Amino acid sequence: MHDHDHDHGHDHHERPASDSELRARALEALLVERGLVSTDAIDAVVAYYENDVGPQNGARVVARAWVDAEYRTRLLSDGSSAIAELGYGGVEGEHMVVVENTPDVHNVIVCTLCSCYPWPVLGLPPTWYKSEAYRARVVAEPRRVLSEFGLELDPDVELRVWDSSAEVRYLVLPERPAGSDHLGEEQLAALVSRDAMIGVARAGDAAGAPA
Amino acid sequence: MHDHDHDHGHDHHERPASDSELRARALEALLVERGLVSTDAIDAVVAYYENDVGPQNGARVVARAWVDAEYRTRLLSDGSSAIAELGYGGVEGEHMVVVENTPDVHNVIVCTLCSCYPWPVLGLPPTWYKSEAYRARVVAEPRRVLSEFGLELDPDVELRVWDSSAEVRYLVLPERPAGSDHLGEEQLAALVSRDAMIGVARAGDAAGAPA
Amino acid sequence: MDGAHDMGGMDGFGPVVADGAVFHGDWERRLFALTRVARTAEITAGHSRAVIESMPPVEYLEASYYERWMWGLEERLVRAGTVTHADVDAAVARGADGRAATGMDAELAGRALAAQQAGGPLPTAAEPAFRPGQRVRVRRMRPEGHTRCPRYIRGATGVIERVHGDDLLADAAARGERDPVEAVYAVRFRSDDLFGPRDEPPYRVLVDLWESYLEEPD
Amino acid sequence: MDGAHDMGGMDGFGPVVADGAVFHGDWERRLFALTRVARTAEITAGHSRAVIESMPPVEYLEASYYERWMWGLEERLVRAGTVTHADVDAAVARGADGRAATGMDAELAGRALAAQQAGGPLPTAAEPAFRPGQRVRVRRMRPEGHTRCPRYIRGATGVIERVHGDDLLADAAARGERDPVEAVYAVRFRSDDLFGPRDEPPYRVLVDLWESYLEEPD
Repeated sequence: MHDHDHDHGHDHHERPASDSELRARALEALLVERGLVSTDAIDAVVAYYENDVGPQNGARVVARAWVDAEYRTRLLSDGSSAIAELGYGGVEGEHMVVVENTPDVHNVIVCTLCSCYPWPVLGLPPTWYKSEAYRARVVAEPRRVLSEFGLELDPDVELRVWDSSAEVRYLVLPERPAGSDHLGEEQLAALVSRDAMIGVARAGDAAGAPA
Repeated sequence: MHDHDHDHGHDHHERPASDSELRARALEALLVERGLVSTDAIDAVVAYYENDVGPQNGARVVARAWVDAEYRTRLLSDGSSAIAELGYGGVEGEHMVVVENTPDVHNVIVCTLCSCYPWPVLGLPPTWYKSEAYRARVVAEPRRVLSEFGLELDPDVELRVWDSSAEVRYLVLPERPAGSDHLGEEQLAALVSRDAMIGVARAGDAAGAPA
Repeated sequence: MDGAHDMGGMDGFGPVVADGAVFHGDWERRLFALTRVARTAEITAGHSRAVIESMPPVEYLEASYYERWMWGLEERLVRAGTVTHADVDAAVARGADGRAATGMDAELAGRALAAQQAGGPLPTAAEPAFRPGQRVRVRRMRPEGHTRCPRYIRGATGVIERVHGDDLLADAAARGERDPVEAVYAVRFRSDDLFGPRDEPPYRVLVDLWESYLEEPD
Repeated sequence: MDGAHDMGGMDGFGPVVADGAVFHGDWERRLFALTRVARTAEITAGHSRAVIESMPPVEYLEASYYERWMWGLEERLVRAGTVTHADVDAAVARGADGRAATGMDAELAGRALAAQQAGGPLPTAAEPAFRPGQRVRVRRMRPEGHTRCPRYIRGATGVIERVHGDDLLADAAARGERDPVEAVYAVRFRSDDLFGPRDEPPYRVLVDLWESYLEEPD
């Protein structure tokens, strides 16, 4: 990954933010003034996605699966129900499939057509996940993309790229880091990054895209 | 065809012409000042494509084929040589293939990847030929596109869309208009429009895109 | 429609830029929430993904993710007759700012919040035409409207990995129709069967596809 | 590379706009001629189509045809070391104008003019692998660099319509290589085999393809 754009050519995301911001604020004002939406409703939704939803939820699911073999079995056979056991569910996570990384198999998630993402367990998607480059490239040169994230896979590992093109959402169950036997569930959850649950990093790695 | 753009959304060709014009003029000045190119060379090339090359050339080829059956046979079997007989040839027309419209077969030309076009016989391409819409649509919904040009084909006519994706250039030999038996070669040539030799119009039709 | 949004396998977008931010600026956060609330308030018309895909290609590519959402929200408000583009232009011109506006509706707030937590998994597929392990081919097509069958797999042969369940075909949903409801599968493709031999070791791509997109290979 | 330039079958560009003009403004005419003269003067480097295709997608789609040429010309002048982007920026800043510049070089003018009239047909194919009437399939691929095999036919089966002759493979030409020289064919496809059944009567699409793009069907 690079944190700069091409030399020759403008950065196409540097469209004046102020115009969009002004229009977004005006749109909100217009709908509130007309009584069609309310600020408390907007505030409630903002707070929900700010506080109740995020990768901390997915991390708890992963940690539970690491410590509870029966839960892990349920999680892999019926993701939606097992995730609901921990109280997570809702929009963009109605039908969940959990795919397991092992020493032989590595999974990574994308949505090439828009940017579908499992909101209840991971929150809203990071910018890189929504980028043209990620959407275009990870199905066509996934090892190169993973390598740019600092993740090098052995050539023998079966790499599986999941394109979320329907109403199913995916969560990667990363491998439990070596040497984590002494850790409790909460400590284990702290090792599970958002990027590990998308599949562009390993659990316990410092690597991955900056949050 | 429409001569206006979408309502909601900017016209993406209305990028300030002045910026491009200023840069083009500056680039020319820079190269002339440094003695790398010369204004007489630029003028000579401008004059060549302005005066010596254009659809009038293709029209003479077509008219000759209409009045001379042996020429027509040579034209269809070896386009480059037959066209050279009339003195036409050169860049973007080195290898010419002529395809014949009949009551049963209609041909139309495109270049989906850039805008390849038979310069020696048709001159430089019109804007619509270079447009995204034409390049995208004529291979996928050709009858609808032809209909927008005012050309309705019988459903039984075999429509053949030629995508000029290599170094071969195509010229359509249109059908000779009915009732043109009394006309001489020069008068016939006057009936042959550029659009008829691309295949989006018939010879003798007033229809087709405005020049 | 086969538009600029269909990016799988495309080239020219450069490297993945390391930006892990979920929002850039507070206005994106509020625009996201506004869009969710507008859905609950039922003041929009049209299918959100289909509308965003109808953006002119340059605008789509130029826009950031939430700029696309904003474009789509405004368009769907206009289609519903809730506002006009001129209304929004006028609101911008007079400097209307949602931060200064206040309107309370506890009932709407409750419903909007509940809507975020609603929904459940797809029902088990009633009559799936294909079974796990079966070879299938993706139909070649050029859909006029919205579809969830990406271009990079058209005509390719793969294997049914799993049957997810039954769901309303996305193409029909975008047209406002209620059927067909049909099986959705994860289909597994070998990378060679999509993109030919590459300089990377072979891998698998798994794509979720409605039954209508699939056919039996020759 | 599979970029924004590869438009066959794409959607979202609206109707064909009825503009029959060859040039919009005199600067386009002179820019066209300048590009031709620069080629004769051998002051550029790189393959013109490949360079234009390397434009960032938004810029490519936003640019008019001769704006793309200008972008490509400047880029190839820079790659040759003839000028720098800063040189051009400076020339723009000081208002340099080709209309005010005069530089005569009758010899270059003669060569530039002669170059427009040069060239001849492809040599007959020496060892074509396929014969007219034979069924062929377009390889699935994702080329890193320039190619002349458009996306909309990948994986489709067609029939050899004619053998045009031998030519240097465009992909290799763009890399500055001199081989392989191989047969180029017109390949005929049924519209159904490209895009599935449509609401238009079936038609044929004929695409010129180098032998490397083709394989025998199963």
